[in-house]
Amino acid sequence: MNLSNYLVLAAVLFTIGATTVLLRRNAIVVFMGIELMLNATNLAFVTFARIHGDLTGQVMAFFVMVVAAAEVVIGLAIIVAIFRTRRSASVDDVNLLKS
Amino acid sequence: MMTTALAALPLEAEGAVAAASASGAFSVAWLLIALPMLGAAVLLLAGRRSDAWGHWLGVLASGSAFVVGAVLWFAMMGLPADERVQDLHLFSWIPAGAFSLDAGLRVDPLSLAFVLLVTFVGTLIHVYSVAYMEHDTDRRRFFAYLNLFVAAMLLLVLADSYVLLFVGWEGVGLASYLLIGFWNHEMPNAVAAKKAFVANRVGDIGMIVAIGLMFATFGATDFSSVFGRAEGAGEGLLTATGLMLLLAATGKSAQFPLQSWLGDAMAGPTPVSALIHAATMVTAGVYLVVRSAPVYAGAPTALLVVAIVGAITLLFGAIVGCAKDDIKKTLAASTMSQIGYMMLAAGLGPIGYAFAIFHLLTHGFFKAGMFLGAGSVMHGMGDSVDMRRFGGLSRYMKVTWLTFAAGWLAIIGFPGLSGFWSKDKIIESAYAVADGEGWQPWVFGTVALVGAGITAFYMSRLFFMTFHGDKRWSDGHGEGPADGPVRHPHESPRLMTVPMAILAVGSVALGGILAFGDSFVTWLEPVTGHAEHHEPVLPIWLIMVLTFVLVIAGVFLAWRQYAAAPVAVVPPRGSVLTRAARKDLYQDDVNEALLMLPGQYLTRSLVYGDRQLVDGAATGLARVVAGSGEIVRRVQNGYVRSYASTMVAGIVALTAVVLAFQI
Amino acid sequence: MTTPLGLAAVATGLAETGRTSGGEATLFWFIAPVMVIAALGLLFARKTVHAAMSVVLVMISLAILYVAQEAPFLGVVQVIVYTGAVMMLFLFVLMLVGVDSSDSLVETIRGQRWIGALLGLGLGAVLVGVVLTAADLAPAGLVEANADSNPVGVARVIFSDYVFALEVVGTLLVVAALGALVLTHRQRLTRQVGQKERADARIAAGTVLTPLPAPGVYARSNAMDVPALGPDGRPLESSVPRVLRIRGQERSVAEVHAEIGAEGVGSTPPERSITGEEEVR
Amino acid sequence: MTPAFVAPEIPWAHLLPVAIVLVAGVVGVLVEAFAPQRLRRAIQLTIALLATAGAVVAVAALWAGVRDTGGTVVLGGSMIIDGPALVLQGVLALLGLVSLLVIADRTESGEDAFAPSASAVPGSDYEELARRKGLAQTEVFPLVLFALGGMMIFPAAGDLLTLFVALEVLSLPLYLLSGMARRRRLLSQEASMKYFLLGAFASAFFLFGTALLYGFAGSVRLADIAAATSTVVGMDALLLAGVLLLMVGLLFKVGAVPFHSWTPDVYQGAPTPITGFMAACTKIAAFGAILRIVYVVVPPLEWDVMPLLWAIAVLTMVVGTVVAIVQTDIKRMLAYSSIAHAGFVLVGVVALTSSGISSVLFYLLAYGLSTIGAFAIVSLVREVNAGPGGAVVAEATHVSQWSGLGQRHPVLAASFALFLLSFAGIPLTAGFTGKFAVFSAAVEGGLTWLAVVGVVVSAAAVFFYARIIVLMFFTDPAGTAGETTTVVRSEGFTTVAIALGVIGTILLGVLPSPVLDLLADAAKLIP
Repeated sequence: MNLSNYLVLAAVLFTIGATTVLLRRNAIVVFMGIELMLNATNLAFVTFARIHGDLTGQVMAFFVMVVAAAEVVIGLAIIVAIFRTRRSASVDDVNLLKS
Repeated sequence: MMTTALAALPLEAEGAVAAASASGAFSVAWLLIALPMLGAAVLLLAGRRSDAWGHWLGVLASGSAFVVGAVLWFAMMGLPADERVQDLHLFSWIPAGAFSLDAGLRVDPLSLAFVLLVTFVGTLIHVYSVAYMEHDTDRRRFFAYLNLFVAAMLLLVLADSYVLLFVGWEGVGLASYLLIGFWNHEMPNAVAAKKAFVANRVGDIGMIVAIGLMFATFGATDFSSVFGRAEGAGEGLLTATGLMLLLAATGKSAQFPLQSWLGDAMAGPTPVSALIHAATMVTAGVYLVVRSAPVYAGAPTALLVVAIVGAITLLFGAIVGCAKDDIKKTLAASTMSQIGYMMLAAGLGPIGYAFAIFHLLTHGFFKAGMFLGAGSVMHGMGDSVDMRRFGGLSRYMKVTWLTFAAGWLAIIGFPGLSGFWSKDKIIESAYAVADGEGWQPWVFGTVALVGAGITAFYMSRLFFMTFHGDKRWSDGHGEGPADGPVRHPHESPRLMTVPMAILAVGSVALGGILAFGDSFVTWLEPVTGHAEHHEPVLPIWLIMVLTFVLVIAGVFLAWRQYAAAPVAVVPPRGSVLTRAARKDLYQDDVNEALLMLPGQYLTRSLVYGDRQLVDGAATGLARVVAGSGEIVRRVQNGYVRSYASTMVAGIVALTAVVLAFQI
Repeated sequence: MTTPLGLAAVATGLAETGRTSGGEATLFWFIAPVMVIAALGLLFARKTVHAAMSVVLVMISLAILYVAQEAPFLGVVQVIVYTGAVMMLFLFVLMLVGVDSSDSLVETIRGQRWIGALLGLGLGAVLVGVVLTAADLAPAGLVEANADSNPVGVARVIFSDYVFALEVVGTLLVVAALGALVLTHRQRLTRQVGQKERADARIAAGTVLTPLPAPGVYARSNAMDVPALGPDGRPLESSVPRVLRIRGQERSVAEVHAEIGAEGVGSTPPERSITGEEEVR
Repeated sequence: MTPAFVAPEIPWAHLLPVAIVLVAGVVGVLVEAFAPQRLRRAIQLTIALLATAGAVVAVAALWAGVRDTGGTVVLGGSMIIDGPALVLQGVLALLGLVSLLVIADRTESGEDAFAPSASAVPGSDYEELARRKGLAQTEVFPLVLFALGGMMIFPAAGDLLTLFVALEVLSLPLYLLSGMARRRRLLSQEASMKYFLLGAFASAFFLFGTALLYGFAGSVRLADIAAATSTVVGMDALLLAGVLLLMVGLLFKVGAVPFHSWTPDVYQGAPTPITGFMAACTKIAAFGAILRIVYVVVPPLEWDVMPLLWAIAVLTMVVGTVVAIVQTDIKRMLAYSSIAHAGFVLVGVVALTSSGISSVLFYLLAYGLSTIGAFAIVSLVREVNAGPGGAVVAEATHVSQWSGLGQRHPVLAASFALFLLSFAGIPLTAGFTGKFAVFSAAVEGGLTWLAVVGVVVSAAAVFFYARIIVLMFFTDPAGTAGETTTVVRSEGFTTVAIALGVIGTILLGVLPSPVLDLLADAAKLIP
């Protein structure tokens, strides 16, 4: 099996994550889409690490996980704060700022 | 037909002089700008403490600048003609990579002529203002602005690069708004200042684009480099640059189609009108065109447009001037018209440049004199500006009457006086343009000729309505019509009449002196180049006779109607033309339709989605505007998902393009 | 230490470093479709919880793939950090927001669904096209790099080449903690009210301290909607449940009497006859 | 067995500017935990100002060495302390200091720009109580310091991992700070959420780009990637797509079209002092990273990538300017103007000459000073409730509310006019010098047409800046019964910041040559 299969899987997962951001309205789901994108990227990193015989890719993935954890904390805190104000987690409802 | 201007190119080469590094007296040229600037700074910073002596400091600053200018003039007289262009390097302003921008001054016959005009007339107006503004609590601030204006104007004419010129250009604009709006607690003044601001911004865009074009074409904006490289540049680029410079000039000099602000700007104090809106700032456009002669040398089409704009404005201003009853607005219209003359002369190319500047100088004197005279009349007549309520003032204000008469005779081109020498030369040159071939000499010449006649009419009208005929005011002792406002006309104090007298002397004599032996034209040759004399299409004597006849006719008509016959105190309804002229030939309405309305629609429709526009869009432009507003709204709709979509669309497009080129 | 080592052994069993074994291919072709379908759940699941659960599935599968790809350390971290912490956090917030919340299917932005789908397809095509160019790369494998076991290898890289990034990540975690605190922590601004204060306040307010009386119970009428009678024989309005009173479903003693009629006289008749006209307390 | 692990040497001297700021942030967190409430603000402010000032000093101390040697690569390539990096760190620390002054300032009623308690539900009793008790969210200071620290790492990062971590360190605090406005909290929270979701989205793309580049070169060090561009063959797609996705993440941060749509919403909703800080400093940091990538990694790809950057530069200038013309909210207008400025800076970036680097550095400094000043002024102009003695409430951001400001507060309005003129690029202001520098760099780099487009666009932009000036000076106030717009009095920090902005804008316009000379020395990136 060619290792590029992993890469294609990563690209597909990344795309699905990105499409989630474009299509879903629940902020939590959108955020999960972004997490999926990060996970897909990690898969690409790990695969490239194996291809190059170099552990940097795995280190990158590790850092991404740590950063993602921090990001999740902040992101969910923001979403909860908005939910407490508006009782809604839909991204469409935050629509006061526009031209 | 276009060949004349091109044929003048070699003349440029042999006539214009390359710049030399300034030395000796010329190395202090920076004082010209520094002195009034210092005056302004001291007056603004010292605040109320300087109320007692501030105005005299202002006079001193302006006067000492004149002294410096005079010294430079003597120094330059002592130089041979081919060393009279002196560049003074001040400091390295923006040393950015291969292109550097230096701040420097260029002292040459052209700039020096302006320096003398600005500082001399400026100083007289300062003196006049000491008395005129005596009762204003903010007189000190007024003088600070006047000094600021003088400094900026001197920077404008002395700059050795277009960028520095632009600094002065903006500076005079700033000072002008400050002065027009000086009494800005009165609403019309603020509105006038706003109008001037907007018209000038439109002009500024022309200036910025012109500078950008020069920078892109020549890689520099200083006069030496631009003019040196202009010969090798393509005609298209030079034409574009020339037209953009013209746009700038029309804004600053109140030329068609950006003329509307000048009349309203008369709301400012009268000395301001004299200094800025007659003698100096409004002529900056003419200076710009003449200064850019080498650019126009390669752009005959742009030059032709300059002449056309000048011709239109000439007639426009003259016609408007015939119908105004406000003494200052009449003078403003006349200014517009006279600058039209200068613009026309500048548009004639090398044969006209010198005469444009010549007329500019004489005009600076007689128009400033008349504005100060108008101020004196207002001073005596309780600040009224309605000429229909003047009349018979010659008995009460002898000095004003005499000095005004000098200005009047000068502007209508009475033989022997200043205006005669300069205006007749322009008419002659207009008949001689384009080697006397084609339609140009006939059209431009005739416009200039007819303009002279109309000028004679409306200036005489003003003169007679103000100083002669019946009194249309009441002195409170039974003289004059009972229904008229009560006035106590009196002569103005010395501080006001002396400057007027000096300007009157200049109005009478300056033209003759400068015209003597073509001395002024020769003086300017290092800048404008030597122009071969061209034969006008009509014999010169015929032109002179025709001009004289038209002028006499104009004066006679005005005399019959406004001095010999009673003048109605309520303006008669008048003909269509009169009514149109009273309304400035509907220029405000046109401007509103052309400039303001689309702007308002743009704002309204884009922001609030103006229903009217979307539903009943009449013009294609409006539809385009509405459409782009719709796009803006749709993209910036506040939805995170839409924003993300824009991003992804960008990403996909970018990557796809790159990959497509890769395969 | 044993677990990563054990996993490393699994990894080497699956992958002959660089080249893939048949076992790995089988694993991949089994797990990849599952992952894609689960990921699509994120796009199509109505209920947020279902979406979250499908993401958990994707993440656990990823952990397995990491182990298969000679990255056992990451596999473990993936399970601990992502599935264990991140997704649990998501689920907590879901509970907070309302677990059964589901998206309405009506699209609010005109055309967004088509635009989104189109852009998604475009993005997918571009990205897949790009990564496919890497198909020619000869995999080097990680045997050498993992010689001291994978965690040790990763640790060497982290603590030598990327130590600065690690330090900076430390501040990132501080930011995260601080941020969560800022957005959620509420300082107590009023004095805490204890049991004693509550009791005092109740007495001071002068309301009934004991339990309220039960509604009326009669031989012929045993109902919640009839008020009890007080010791003085008057009906006690407060004995009827508040809900019934608000709904207007209570009955008065007089109505009961009327219903009972003459036979309604019990074996122990009241000392005073109750007419139902008594003033209600 | 591989040899025993040798701990790397950490060259603290070279990391000092960054370290000071980040450590001060951590100390700030400890202060939050242990200092009594009434002392917190004073302590936090002192720490923050000392830290930023200290960072400026540290940069100055490092400067001589870097100028002579051309810079050093430290930590095995994680950080590159070269001329541009050091200059940008210095500029960031300086502008951070100025921003902190605006952020710290309180009105005479003791209210700063931030919610008394960010966790309170808007409009709740608790919020009202917190307001009356005079609570202050002093966590703002450490958060700003963390963001600033991330920004200072950004232009110096030598590998994509450090760059990514720095990106997050600078972003996360800003997401939080955007949502903490005292007034109009719904808008503020909305801004926070939009910024967060789109920012995380963009950083995911950034990360995927990193993955592709890693796949291409087998390393995330910029130097290795640059080296691989000439040796590795047959995988150009990975490289190109990687660079593009990387750039997307960075262009998002600078607000370049089509990655700009968050800018107006977030700038409008965020607390104004934070908007100023974001608009100035984030842009500077991101452009630092863009410079490094464009000048170090991209050159071999010039003909593949540069045309796209040209297109983005043109689009950004045009869209920013055109849309700014129709804005009615002053913060939105400034936001679109900042988008247009990103376009102008890009013109300098794509010049690919050393004067391109120095011109970009200069432009960023000039733009940053004016921007912080402009937003500082916006934060002072407030609405007043109707009725006698009406309370001062939120900022008066609708442009019509600014009419007549020049007549009542001439100095403030003149300062704002100066900043606008600087944005418009009128001579004798810093903005003019900056525009001159980037356009001349573009001409030098053979992109005359781009410079011409830039000039034409900036000429059109003059119009909407002039509109505000006209409004302030020549239009009567809109309100009829009493003033509805006022300028609030404050403790004076904002005034200092505005004054610094004014002085800087004029100095950089009149006498820019010392700074330009210094930047010309600095304009050398270590590959």
